[in-house]
Amino acid sequence: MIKVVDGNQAAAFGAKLSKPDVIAAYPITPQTPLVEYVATMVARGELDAEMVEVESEHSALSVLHGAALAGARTFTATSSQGLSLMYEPYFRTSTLRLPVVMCIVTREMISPQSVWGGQQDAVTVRDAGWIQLYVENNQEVLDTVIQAYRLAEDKKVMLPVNVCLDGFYLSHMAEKVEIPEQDDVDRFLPPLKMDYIKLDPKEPISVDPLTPGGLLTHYRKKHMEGLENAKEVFEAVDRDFGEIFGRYYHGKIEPYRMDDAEIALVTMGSMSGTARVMVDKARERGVKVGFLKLKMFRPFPKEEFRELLEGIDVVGVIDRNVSFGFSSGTVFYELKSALMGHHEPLMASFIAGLGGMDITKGHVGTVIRFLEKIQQTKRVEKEVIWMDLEEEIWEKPLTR
Amino acid sequence: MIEIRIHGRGGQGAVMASKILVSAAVLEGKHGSAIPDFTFERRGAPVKAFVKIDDQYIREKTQVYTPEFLIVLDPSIKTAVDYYEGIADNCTLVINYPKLPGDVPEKVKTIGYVDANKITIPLFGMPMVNTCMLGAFAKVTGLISLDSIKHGISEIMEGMKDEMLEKNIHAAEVGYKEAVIVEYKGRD
Amino acid sequence: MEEYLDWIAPIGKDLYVIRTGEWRYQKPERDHEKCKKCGTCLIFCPTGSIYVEDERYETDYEYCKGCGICARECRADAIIMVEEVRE
Amino acid sequence: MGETIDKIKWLLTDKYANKALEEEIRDIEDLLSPGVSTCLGCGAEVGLRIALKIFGKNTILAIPPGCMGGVGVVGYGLTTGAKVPVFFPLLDNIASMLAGIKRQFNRKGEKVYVLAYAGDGGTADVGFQCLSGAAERDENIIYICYDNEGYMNTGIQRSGTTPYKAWTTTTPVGESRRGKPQVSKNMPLIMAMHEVPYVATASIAYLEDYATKLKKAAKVEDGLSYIHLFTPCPTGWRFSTDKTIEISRLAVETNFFPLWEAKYGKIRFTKKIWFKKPVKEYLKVVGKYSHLTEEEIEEIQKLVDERYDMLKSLAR
Repeated sequence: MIKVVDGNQAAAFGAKLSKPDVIAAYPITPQTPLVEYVATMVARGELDAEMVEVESEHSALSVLHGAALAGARTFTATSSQGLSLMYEPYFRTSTLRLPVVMCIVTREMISPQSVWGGQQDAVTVRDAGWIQLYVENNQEVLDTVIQAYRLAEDKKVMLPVNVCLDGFYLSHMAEKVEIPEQDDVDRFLPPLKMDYIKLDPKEPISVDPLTPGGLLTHYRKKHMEGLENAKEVFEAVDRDFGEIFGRYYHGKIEPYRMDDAEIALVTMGSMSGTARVMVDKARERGVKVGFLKLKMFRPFPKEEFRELLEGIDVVGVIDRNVSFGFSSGTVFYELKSALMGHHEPLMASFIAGLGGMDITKGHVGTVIRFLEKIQQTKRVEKEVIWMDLEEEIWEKPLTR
Repeated sequence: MIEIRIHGRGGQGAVMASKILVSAAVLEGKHGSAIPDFTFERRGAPVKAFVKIDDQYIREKTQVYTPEFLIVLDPSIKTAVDYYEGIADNCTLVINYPKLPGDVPEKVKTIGYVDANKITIPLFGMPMVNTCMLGAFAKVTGLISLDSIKHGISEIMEGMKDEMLEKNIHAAEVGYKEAVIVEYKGRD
Repeated sequence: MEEYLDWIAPIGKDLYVIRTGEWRYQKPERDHEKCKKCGTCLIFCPTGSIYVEDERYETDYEYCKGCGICARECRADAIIMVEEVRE
Repeated sequence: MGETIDKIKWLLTDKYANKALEEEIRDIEDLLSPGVSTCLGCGAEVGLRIALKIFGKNTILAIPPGCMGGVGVVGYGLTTGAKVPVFFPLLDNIASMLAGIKRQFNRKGEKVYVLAYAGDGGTADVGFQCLSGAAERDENIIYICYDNEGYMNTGIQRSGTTPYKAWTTTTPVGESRRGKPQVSKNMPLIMAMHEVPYVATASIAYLEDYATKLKKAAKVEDGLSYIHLFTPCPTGWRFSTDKTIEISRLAVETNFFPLWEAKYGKIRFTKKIWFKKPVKEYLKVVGKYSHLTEEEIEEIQKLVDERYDMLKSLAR
């Protein structure tokens, strides 16, 4: 079925098709319509799930903890301040190995006061043990939610997954989306089986006893192994998905026109589409540029990056977020440390699109020209460039 | 690629109109994307929505800065926003106005106007002009057929009461019928 | 359970038991003649250490911590607390 | 003379009430580990053992951070402290986690008691928001708050239910401060005002009354039931370990902690105090009030009377 839906609605369809048992969510801009869509589906009887209209995000995730321990497949979504209120149960979701799927409709963190897009919320919690997937368009939102359940519930993984979609640029953007058939989704996604941790009077165990350090270290190691397994499992999940639904997303990182590239751009989220357009344009000028769309930010696909960037002269990373303290974009510094001791291209970090600012074709075009200059001079004069603040390199975003 | 910008006030359905346009385009085998301007959608406050339509999948997720088509649901917002900002050469203006508006920039080459308030107030009890203006848009631009607009209304307004749906489709039909097209040659 | 799912999440199965009788510095002693078998000591014992055997109320010294509630609450004055002597 | 009458009354009535409860529960398996590391004379332990006996094996138990968590009810390492499924919610998400469990069991069509045994900190302070939310949403969970009037597990800090003038390590007694300057949060009444199916206060000195209330809570199917259980703490309140029950009884007999229940917000007293004692008799045996002057005791008496009168005006 073809429908015109916004990103929030696409996520709701993805959740519905995955047949969750319990949904708990608290509305927050720009995720609010997602909760409304799901609530409407439940109210109309199209989605048979327990819907818990909680009083806070903290409770939203907490309700899912209880439900998952009782064996439920669960769904929630949040954004920004909601995610930070969730931080306490957020960390615990992964450390209890509960395969919750949660959309983060990414948004800036306060302050200054802002309700607009930016990936600051989601990237800030990157070390809390979840898997994080960032998507480019609404079809990918829907498909990735379904994939997220397969990934989360894989016995080699058993970890919660965030599907991160850019606030407004995806959440409120409507476009054509193919809604998969329920039969196909059922074929792709088997029912959830939780038997390694559960609350059931028929088999009384305790969940989360006080744990001494040695044993805790063991759990941490297992957790990290689960995350590492997720890299391989996700490739298989994506490929399976492609076979059934005809849409394959190239797993953790999608390379675009990288075959003979000397310059590479790295992007995450909705800006990737704009990057495709501008890479094509630059290719018309004869620039050997390609780009890598980072989908799986956590676990960070270090090995794949090393392979894909082998022999590349210059890498530019556009981040819709900042890493306070490392003083660059977050993906930039993660990538930089991943490449350490391997082939190390010249690298520059571009910070753009904060607080709902558009990342325009003009922006991406400017980044590519900047990277060309680095390639010519073989020098990185400035490692971190704030796109809208540095007049000398900023072409007006009106440039088409 | 065709870029359209819709201006209106919160409550007039600018955002919904943008989605309906995309739905109509998709029915015709095209691709489209609709993004609202990200201000607070308060009733009465000026709002914008951006639409892109193309034969190819639209990859860039950006706003519209140089629209070739401008839909103005409420001309009275012009004291609050400059809805002509950044318009392309050969711009087509579709405006809710009882007569040919004066003071239109020269970049505008075609004007379509319709008194959508007069049509919609009896229907809805308030100037909910979005669907009426889309009917006018279909006639003025010829980009999308009225039938596709009607399909778009049914898809995007799904879940609404049948009666409301019918009224909106009717509004689009009347808007289509009553829109006046003027090839604009600049100021007299 | 499959290999992957072995001990991945913190759960407890065997019963956690501390021999709390070791904590005792005083010990309840019961005069069975005086005992009216009202059951007051049994329901109020925090550690659940009082049990009935052959219609006599007894204390499980394995777990009794010697708090003295039984002696205090006994209306028949059948229980007294004595110093715990350990060989 | 009053004391003698009182003793006669005790022998005549309460003794037999104890007997009935004792006969009912003594052969029921204790679902808690026999040896958990509670302090000597712990009031909360009494309440938990009885509650588990009443609810039985078909129960899922939540033990949040606090004394009962700290003593090993959720176990240590690879062990468990209970013979029912037990888990450790966060201090501030107890009611939400319970709600999630109950919803899923409902969905599966399986009946199970989902029970929290939480301290006053997790209930009246940091966990209050989600408890209030769960109450408003009519989540079918059973919530017992064991109120030892402070954060006892972490070493006697003040909580929202710490009474006026009580000493704690964060409301010390000195020249300019004399214990907690504020009155306690009236938690059971706040819960009653949520108009949930069942709210009750209970005391470990009146276990027969407590047991009856537990059974009523178990019967509720259309919403939340909440029991506020008064559990003195010998360690934190500064009294000898054998006086836990006696002090609980005094709190009831002085109207410091009256026993009542509320169905959908309609309040009814469950224990008539025939011979009301002055609150001084309660305060003088609890070490955390040992600094009080006669004037301060008078002031507390007035506050206790006012709170009781207010409750009476609400009761049927």
